[in-house]
Amino acid sequence: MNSPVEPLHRALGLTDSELGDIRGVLARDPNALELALYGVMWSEHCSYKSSRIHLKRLPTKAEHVLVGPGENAGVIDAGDGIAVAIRIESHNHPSAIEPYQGAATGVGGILRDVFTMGARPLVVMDPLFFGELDDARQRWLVEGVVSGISGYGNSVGVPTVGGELTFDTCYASNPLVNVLCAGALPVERLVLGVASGVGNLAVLLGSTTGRDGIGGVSVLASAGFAGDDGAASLDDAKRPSVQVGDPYEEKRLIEACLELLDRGLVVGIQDLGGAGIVCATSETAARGGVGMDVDVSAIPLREPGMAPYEIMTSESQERMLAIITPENWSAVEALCAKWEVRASVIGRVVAPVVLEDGRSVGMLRVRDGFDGEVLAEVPASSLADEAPLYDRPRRRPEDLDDIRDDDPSLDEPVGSPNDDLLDLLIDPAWVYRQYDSQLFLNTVVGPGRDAALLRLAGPGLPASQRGFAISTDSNPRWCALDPRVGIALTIAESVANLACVGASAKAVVNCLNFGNPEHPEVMWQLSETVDGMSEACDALGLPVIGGNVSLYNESGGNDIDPTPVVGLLGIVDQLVAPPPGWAWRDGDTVVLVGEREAPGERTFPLGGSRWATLRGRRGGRISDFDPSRIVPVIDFVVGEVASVCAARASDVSAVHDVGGGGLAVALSEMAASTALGVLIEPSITHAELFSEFPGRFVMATSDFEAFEARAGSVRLTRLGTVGGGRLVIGALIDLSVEQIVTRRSGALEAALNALG
Amino acid sequence: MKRFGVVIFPGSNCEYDAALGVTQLGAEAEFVWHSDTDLSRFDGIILPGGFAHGDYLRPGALARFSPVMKAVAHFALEGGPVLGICNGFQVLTEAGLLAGALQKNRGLTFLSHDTTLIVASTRSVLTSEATIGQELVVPINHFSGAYTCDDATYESLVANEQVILRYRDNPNGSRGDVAGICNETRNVVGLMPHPERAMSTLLGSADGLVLMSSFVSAGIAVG
Amino acid sequence: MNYFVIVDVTLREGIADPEGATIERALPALGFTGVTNVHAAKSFRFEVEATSESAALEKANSLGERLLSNPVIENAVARLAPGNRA
Amino acid sequence: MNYFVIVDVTLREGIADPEGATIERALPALGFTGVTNVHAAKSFRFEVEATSESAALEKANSLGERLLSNPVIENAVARLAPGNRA
Ligand SMILES: Nc1ncnc2c1ncn2[C@@H]1O[C@H](COP(=O)(O)OP(=O)(O)O)[C@@H](O)[C@H]1O
Ligand SMILES: [Mg+2]
Repeated sequence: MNSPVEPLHRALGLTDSELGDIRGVLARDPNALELALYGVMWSEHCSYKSSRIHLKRLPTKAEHVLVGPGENAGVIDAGDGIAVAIRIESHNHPSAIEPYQGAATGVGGILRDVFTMGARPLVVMDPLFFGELDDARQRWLVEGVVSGISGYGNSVGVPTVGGELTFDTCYASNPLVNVLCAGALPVERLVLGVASGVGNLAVLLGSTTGRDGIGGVSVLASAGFAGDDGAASLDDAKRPSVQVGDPYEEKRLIEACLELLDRGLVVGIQDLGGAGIVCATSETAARGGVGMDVDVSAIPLREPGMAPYEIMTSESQERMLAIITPENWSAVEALCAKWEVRASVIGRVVAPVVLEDGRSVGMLRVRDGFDGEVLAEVPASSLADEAPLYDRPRRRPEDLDDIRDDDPSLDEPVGSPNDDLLDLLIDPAWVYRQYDSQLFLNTVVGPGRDAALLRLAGPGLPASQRGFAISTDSNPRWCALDPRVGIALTIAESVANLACVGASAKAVVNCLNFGNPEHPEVMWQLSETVDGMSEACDALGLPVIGGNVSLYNESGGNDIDPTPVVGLLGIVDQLVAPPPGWAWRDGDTVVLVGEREAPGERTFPLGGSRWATLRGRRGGRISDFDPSRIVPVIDFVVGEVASVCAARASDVSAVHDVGGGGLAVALSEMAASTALGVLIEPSITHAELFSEFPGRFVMATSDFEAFEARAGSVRLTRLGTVGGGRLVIGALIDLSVEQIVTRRSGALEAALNALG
Repeated sequence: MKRFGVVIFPGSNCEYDAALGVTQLGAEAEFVWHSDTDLSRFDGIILPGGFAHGDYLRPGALARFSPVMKAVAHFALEGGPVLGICNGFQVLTEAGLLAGALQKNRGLTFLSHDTTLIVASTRSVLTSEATIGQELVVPINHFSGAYTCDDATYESLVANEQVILRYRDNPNGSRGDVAGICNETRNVVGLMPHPERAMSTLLGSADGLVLMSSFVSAGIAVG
Repeated sequence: MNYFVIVDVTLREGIADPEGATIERALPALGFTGVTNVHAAKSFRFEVEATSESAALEKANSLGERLLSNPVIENAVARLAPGNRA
Repeated sequence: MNYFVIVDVTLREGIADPEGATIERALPALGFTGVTNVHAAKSFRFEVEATSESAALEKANSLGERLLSNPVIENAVARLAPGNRA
């Protein structure tokens, strides 16, 4: 191309004013290598420069929180001497370009975040968002992403126990691939990514460093797709950023790192993710208040002729940085040799430099040989923590009121509710059948139900009868109409999902997938989301212990709908029997537990519902968020289900929360899981059939009187008695269970095999 | 107390599950690193599931060259019970200790779900306590589980009652619905499903107990 | 007329090849020395109906790029099968 | 001296080829007609140290048979890389 030569800092993604800031920090002009280091570290992806001022508003504290946001993963005390670490991250743009490898390396990255904390990764979950499947490219993306997660997750040996699957046109050019990982550790093994002890060694573990992923954080993750077909027409220049995952290397790296930690051979440990070596070395040094000398010539390379900036910023996968004392080096070397993991001393912890004004500053020095030429020298904390923070302009979308006024809640039912219901049924089994969900013999409830439930057990953990539960949730349809209330309702729904397996929610992690932060409407959505999340977490007593922000999810100037994804972690105190599940029994009474009507303007809001979206109606109102109505219901359900998990006698045979698709879908799913139908007795309107708002559960009991007595002031509505082969709801729905099963189980495969 | 060796290749990932399966039945389990060459202290050997050497090249192709495999072959020759589960089955076929080969599943995707197995022969260290025709719900978790062999091999497997387990609803395209086989002397067994994952109703099924218990009972020291 | 073609799908220069690297690392232990630079690749063999060799290759190349490979990480190149046989 | 060789690993006659069959089934939907008889295969490319071409091929063939293929279902054949380059 023959446009005028772009100044280097801009080519590296830095603005003119950021260049000025760098000059201020260094009190001189940066050289090219230093600029490259700032380019990646001050990228949106690494520095959170557009979101950080907002994220500060999230509540992060609770008694059981051992590690909150800011570390590689959040950690809670789960009891019995066991801590649980959890983190969620996005790998959106890489997956849009190479779905298999993008998703695979997303799994690899999130695992490293968790075992960095000393935890053995025990579960993965994968919230996924694609365009509608009537398009061949979307099907290619779905198949690639799912096989990438399957290929990496199964091979590395961590069960994938759940996720989300959303199809919406807003993701057609910008699919979202989020990955959550949780792991457990004996509380005393908890380690942080801190470098300390002048004279200690920084050891690079794992793969060789190649040119893959150079500039991934600044080029790929911190800019939108220019063309409106997303990655399909991405220019070749961005393509070398694709990384290839090697789960076999990662598996050996996990085992080697956990053994290093068990044997007390490391002082600190940090994964290499976005921005590679520069990120890991500057973050560990900054956290420890020390300096670090990095010898670029000591880093094992996969390709000849790599320049220092390439070596420092490469995002080659499956690498970790360990800080160790020199005395332990030979033990570390031997242990790594056993696991066939490469280990090389690439850096040294050095004392901070004392400046003229008396401040002491830990410097990151890049050298050619430990005693060789200094190629770059910058304060570690200026890279890791001192990127400029932006309070970008925010503006409520001007058309939002019009959109909200276009409310489908009052639509007359058109066509056949039977057909509508069948169209809403989709079983994601085609996805999760490709995931090993059972490894480690912990999975009591795997994918396909309300939340995953596992025994809190694993190699090296103290014995415990506890269980832990995880649910990932998102509702971009709600959040598009009202990001603040939408995320609050999403969190309430996630808490309800946990309740279905008897778990009380303990902590939240989030992945905020939004459009271009330079669009004021997007920043407004983000800010509202943070406030809504804070309100909900405060009301429900939940700390946010970690998260990730993915911006620039746009293509051709169109932003995705705001898509905050939450991952909730819950605990069951005694897990010795499986929770009831969805399989009601012949003759049981089916009960709606919780308020029938939504709080707020509309009794049965259809705005943002799957039913309305299916009909192309994307406007309207959503329910209010009223924790005072939700909390007592959830507490009751948790108590009922936990009692089953503790193997106490119970009349409860089934439980399911009313989620996506509303009451009609919840009843269909339960009918499908046993091949038993139900005749619903109360009269139910069309809106109530499909309306979505959290705080309602369908439960089945063999002794309604006893159940009612325990429910106390929680409102119950008797829906009917289980039996027969049909689901009948007033004059609106009359379907055979067979029809429901066939449609639901075949929907996804049918869409994926569609021709064209 | 009987003691079973659970072999770990780099990339194995069901070694804890296999060990739990054995200890749950009152026997001892000890991990054996793939470079070990002495198995004389064991009453039986398990090659667990996973992705030995990343399954690169072919599942089991690199693992069969590990030093421990010579010892496994010797152990088997002496009549010691050897069980290969999933990836372990693949390793045993690559090593020539069991006939045939495992190809990619018919649908070219990884499959993780319950299957119903039908016991086809009780003359093996894995099925001695079961009954012929017994149906067992046991999960599969594999990408390359389609059992393949030539006609002559298949006919002799059937004639010798070496097919020990078949799928009721063939999930992966295996020849003759084969889920598990044994060698001619019936002490080496391999199967794609995971019996060690079906030993507790809390986790869904306890139907694998009869298989694991047969194997543990078969344990004998091979001096 | 039918032509027998082979499409070789190889990893692009600079893309990590964990399979090749793993095989290479394993070789010395198996007694194979002096083998380096191992790369794993895929190939697809098929018959294609076309009016000329060059038309057959064009069709095969297009299939290679559109279906058999992901051009982001792989190269696909078609050639005629030796002796034009399967 | 170093020779660049390629070992082609193909499925034996009569062994099912689900990958080839799946691709063949998908073709018409993608607008590819007149493509039949699709077979998937693997190949391995490497450098081998040897004193002559034939010694290099012999070494590669032995590697192909002993390691790179499973003789129960696959054939392995070595050839010199075109132009003796990687
Ligand atoms: N991408 C996926 N990977 C694994 N499991 C999934 C995926 N998508 C959905 N599932 C599983 O399918 C079930 C239904 O998901 P979802 O519709 O999100 O449930 P809910 O409305 O109760 O939150 C859940 O158990 C979920 O974990
Ligand atoms: Mg969900």
